[in-house]
Amino acid sequence: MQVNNDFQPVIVAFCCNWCSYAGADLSGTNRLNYPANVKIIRVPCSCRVNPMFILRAFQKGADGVIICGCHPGDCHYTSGNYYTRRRITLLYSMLDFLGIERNRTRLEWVSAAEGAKFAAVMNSFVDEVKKLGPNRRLEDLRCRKQ
Amino acid sequence: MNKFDLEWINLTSGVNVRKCMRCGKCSATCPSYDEMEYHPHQFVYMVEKGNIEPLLGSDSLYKCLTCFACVERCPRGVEPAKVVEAVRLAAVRKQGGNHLTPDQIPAMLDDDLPQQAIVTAFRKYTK
Amino acid sequence: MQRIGVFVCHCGTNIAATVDVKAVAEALSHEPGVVISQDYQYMCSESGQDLVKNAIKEHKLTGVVVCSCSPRMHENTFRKAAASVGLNPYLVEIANIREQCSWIHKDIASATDKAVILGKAAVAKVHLNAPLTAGESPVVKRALVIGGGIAGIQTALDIAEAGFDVDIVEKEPTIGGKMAQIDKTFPTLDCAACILTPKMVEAAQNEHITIHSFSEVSDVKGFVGNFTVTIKKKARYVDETKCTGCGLCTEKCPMKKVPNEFNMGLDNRTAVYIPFAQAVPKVATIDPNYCMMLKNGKCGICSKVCSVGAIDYKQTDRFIEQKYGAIVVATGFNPIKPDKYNEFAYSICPDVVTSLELERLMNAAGPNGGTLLRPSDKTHPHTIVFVQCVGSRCDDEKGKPYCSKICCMYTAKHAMLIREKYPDTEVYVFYIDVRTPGKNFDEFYRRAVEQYGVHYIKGMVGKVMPRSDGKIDVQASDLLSNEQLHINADMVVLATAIEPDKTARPLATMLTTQMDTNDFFTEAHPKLRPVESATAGIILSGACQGPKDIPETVAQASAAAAKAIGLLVKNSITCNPCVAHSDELMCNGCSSCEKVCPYGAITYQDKEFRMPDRTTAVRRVASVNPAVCQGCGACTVACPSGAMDLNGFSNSQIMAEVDAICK
Amino acid sequence: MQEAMIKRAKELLADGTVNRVMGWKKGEFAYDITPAVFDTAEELEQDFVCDDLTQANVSKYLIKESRKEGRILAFLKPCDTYSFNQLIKEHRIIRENVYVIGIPGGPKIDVEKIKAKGITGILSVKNEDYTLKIETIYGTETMPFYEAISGKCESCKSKKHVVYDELMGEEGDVLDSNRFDMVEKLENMTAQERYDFWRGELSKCIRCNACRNVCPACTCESCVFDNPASGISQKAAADSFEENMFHIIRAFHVAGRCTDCGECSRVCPQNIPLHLLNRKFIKDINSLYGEYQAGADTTSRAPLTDYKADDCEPSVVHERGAE
Repeated sequence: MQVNNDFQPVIVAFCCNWCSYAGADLSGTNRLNYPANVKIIRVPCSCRVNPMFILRAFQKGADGVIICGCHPGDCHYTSGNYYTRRRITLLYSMLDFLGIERNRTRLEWVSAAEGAKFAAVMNSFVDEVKKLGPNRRLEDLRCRKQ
Repeated sequence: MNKFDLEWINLTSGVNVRKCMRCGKCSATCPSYDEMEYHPHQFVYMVEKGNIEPLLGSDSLYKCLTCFACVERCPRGVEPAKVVEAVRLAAVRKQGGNHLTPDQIPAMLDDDLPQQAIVTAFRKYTK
Repeated sequence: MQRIGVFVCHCGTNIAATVDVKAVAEALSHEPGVVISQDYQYMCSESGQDLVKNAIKEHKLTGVVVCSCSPRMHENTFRKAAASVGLNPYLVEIANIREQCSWIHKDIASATDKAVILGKAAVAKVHLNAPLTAGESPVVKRALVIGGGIAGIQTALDIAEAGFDVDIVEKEPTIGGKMAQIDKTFPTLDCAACILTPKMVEAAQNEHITIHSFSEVSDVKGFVGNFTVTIKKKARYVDETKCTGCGLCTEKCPMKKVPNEFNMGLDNRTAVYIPFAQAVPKVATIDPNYCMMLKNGKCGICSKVCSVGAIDYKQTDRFIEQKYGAIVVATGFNPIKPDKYNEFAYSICPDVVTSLELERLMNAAGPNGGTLLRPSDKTHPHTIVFVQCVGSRCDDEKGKPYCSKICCMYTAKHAMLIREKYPDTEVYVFYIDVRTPGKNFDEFYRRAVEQYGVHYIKGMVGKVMPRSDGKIDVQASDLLSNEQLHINADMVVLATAIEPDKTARPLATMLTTQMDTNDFFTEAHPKLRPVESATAGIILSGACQGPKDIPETVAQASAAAAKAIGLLVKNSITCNPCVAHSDELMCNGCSSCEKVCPYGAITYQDKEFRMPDRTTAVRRVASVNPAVCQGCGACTVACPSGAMDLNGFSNSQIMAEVDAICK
Repeated sequence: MQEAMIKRAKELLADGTVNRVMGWKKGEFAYDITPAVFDTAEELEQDFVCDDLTQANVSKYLIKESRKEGRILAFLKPCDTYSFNQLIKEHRIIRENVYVIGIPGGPKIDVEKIKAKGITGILSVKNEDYTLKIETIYGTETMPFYEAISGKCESCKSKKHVVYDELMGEEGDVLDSNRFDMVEKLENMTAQERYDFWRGELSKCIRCNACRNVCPACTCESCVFDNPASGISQKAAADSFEENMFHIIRAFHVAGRCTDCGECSRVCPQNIPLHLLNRKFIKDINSLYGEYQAGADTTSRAPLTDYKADDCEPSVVHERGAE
């Protein structure tokens, strides 16, 4: 087996059940590739994503966290993603304020019909995080691998 | 037609000829249609099939007015005029074959010859 | 101690081709709590399910992880299987290793690694799953149908047939929709009005059906079984209960120069009008944009001539609120306006018309009384050119990327009818492909060519040039003979693409249903649930879901009715048990959660608590109504103390997944 | 002012309007002014203090006090009234059980700033015509008043009382403050500089929880950090991540609810400028979602429990200024 020294980031993607998770399924159905670094966690709505989960992911070794939800106005629960948008904007702004690389975090709207967009978003996000290298500014040294 | 030229045409035109759905609107809209041996939709089709040789030798290359009516009206965004232009360039650049090769150059060099002249000559001869 | 079973599905080669399923099963067998880890060809098959069931019984499993396709596909299958052998269905978790793993990755090593990690996350989550019991909520036995075209009418009739009350909301003054405007129908050539208007009358007379014409849905609240809908009844300035539809007002109205939208603006109507003779309800409507009385208070003739005193210039929009158990969307379609295509000269030449305009021109109730005449000079056209795919199958912003499906057939119909009625007229049809899948469809098209001598030409029209002598020069290509044609035409008919009605997008927002990028409603599953939306209780009927012809629309309308009836016959429906709950000991009663709850499911009460020092204290605490909560989780993040949590997606479960993925 | 307050408090105790008084008294050291509850006129006469060193915001204490028998008198500075109002909005304080007297605010003196001048063994501090006369065990020292103004008063946002039953002294106005200057300065740094700055500050955190315990917005019955089920509970910051996380989550939990009273930074034994985190949120909220002052009223929706359909996207974070 060939040894691959390329940095393989750990990417956690929170996807809302109704739009983005279905969009991710659709990109699978259409066989649209994106890197295996992305692991998806299903949540009922993007507004279920607590900032604690995002920090927890970084603590345990994630190099990037992305949240995907229905397009504003299309939330299955009417308004969930509007709250998400405010919460996550402020949280990301705060992480940026603390000097955490802003490209490690992202929020995207992906509808159930946008399988191609899902794959494109994941490809570009993985590229961004690869450019940044491993997360060092918001990691828990006790959780570092090796 | 070799594969290299085909790729070169696809690259320089920036056109994905596979998007064509064969509606023929490009030819329907072409003001030079009657002058042409090969019509815009044939350019697209033949490039897609790799059949470029007849195009390179055809007068049709120079009948295209580059009015872009076909580009404007193509429902699939194929941009046939750009394909014609790319084939035309492929033909033009082949002509003469009067390129200098690097190993021909040392013999021609002259100590008094300014560097700039050599470079200018390159430009002239490679046309 | 947890006893967890892991079941890895091959899905034939769908998973097994890129994921080493045996290695996944092996790796997961070492996870804490896992007592059995197996792989199988098709886990969702009868024998696959038996494998799971037997393992649950044999190993006394307390949790099940199935590594298979998306939970959106088979979560319910495996939950039911578990329940059938006595394991709480909410102790089953799915790891999605098909749609989100094997189908997107090509490299076996990395796909297998990922599948293992997804499996570990599911195992970590299932450790924390709690058995949940679904509650029940009552079903309001009334359905709402939005849109009163053939789709809406058929759905309403079928629901009413089953004995349930159903309301139709139609934004126009009459029901009937697009089909009412059509002259003949393909492939049988029977008259559209003759088959539609009896249905319209039937709907009006059915005791279970209430028609809200000239009305719109302005607000939707609630959830499946219990929607509360606000309907805006727009002011029509005529008392519907009094108007007899005698039409005297429309005869006497002095404002006669209003473009008649029913005839596609090809003739005029009066400011007070009844759209067409068979309108249902047959009630006049005053157009406030043209009525002189409403605009400047001068006139009032209609009021004077009305013998029943139905005219009411002071009428305003009214709002009514009604509860429904199911909502059927039947908002239909519209042809696009081809004015962006300058090459077809639609906006500068009156003799270039769209197909729907041609329907009106040929209709006996149309502007010319059924005689086909050119709109410009009212002469008989001798050469007519049809252009297919105008705005359909377009990659640019002017058109639509999809095939509009119905154009090939109605153009064949038009061509045939014209050749039948006016044999001296030459008809040319420029096509890219002729698409005729459907019963008797291709035969119909062949008849147009073979019996009626319609000239079908493979190629597209490039340019339409109106000339000063009134003729139209049509420049087109004939791809098969490889020549450019110039046809001297009298009329050009554009088969324009169809698009969803403009009201669909805001409606989708109100209904919290999904749409695709073309604004067609998205069905719950493209193959297996094509008439339901992903939102429970919202059902799709007709062309709002995608381009359809009349028989398909009617078929889907009846299917939608069946789905609605299936819902309405139930006295109660099982609620989603994955709802929020609040830990009263931690709740501050600060009302943050209440403010973000979209359903008003959270209320507060003052409760007495025993304090550690044996005193009692009264505190304000939140409680969630599980029948109303839909489980979005907005409250869980709004809650600063962490008192609010969500069943099935608890803080600890999601963190366990995060940990498993990042490990 | 102190005399007038004691006099008025005694009157209200005597006529039965209130049965207790929330005020301040001297702590372990004379300059340590600490919140206290007084039951009798005698106690007031003896211990009640309100001077230039009295900084503490007493509104948080009223959560418990307002749930006891009878009614309590509370003296609130302008900044304290915002906290008080916010707690009413969150149903934490029972308004009827508190009689609020608005008193003039600062500028108050921060004894730490005096100590920073090398003055120790402080016995008392007096303001004489904007010169501080400091009695110490080593003799008398003086320093200019303005050099000892407390951090939270230096960027005072308002001298207006947003809630009171009666007012002592004159009513002031909402001020144009410079409170976002430091936040802005940090924003203009590079990410690396900001990272270094915050590492330098937050690594000093000893997780004494003083910031949380004093904060009038942190009033949870049970804090997530004390709840073993929350998954993030810890008693000590064992790692740089935890130092960061505690303060990020705390700031997030009070975002839109923090009135910017500045108590967190005042009580921090390590002098970490924690208020900057809260102010960052306030500044973001103001610029992205419209001006909002928590505690200014009791009815408006807090920015994080509200939304507009055309709110900005989080990409504003990615598109702005220095990386």
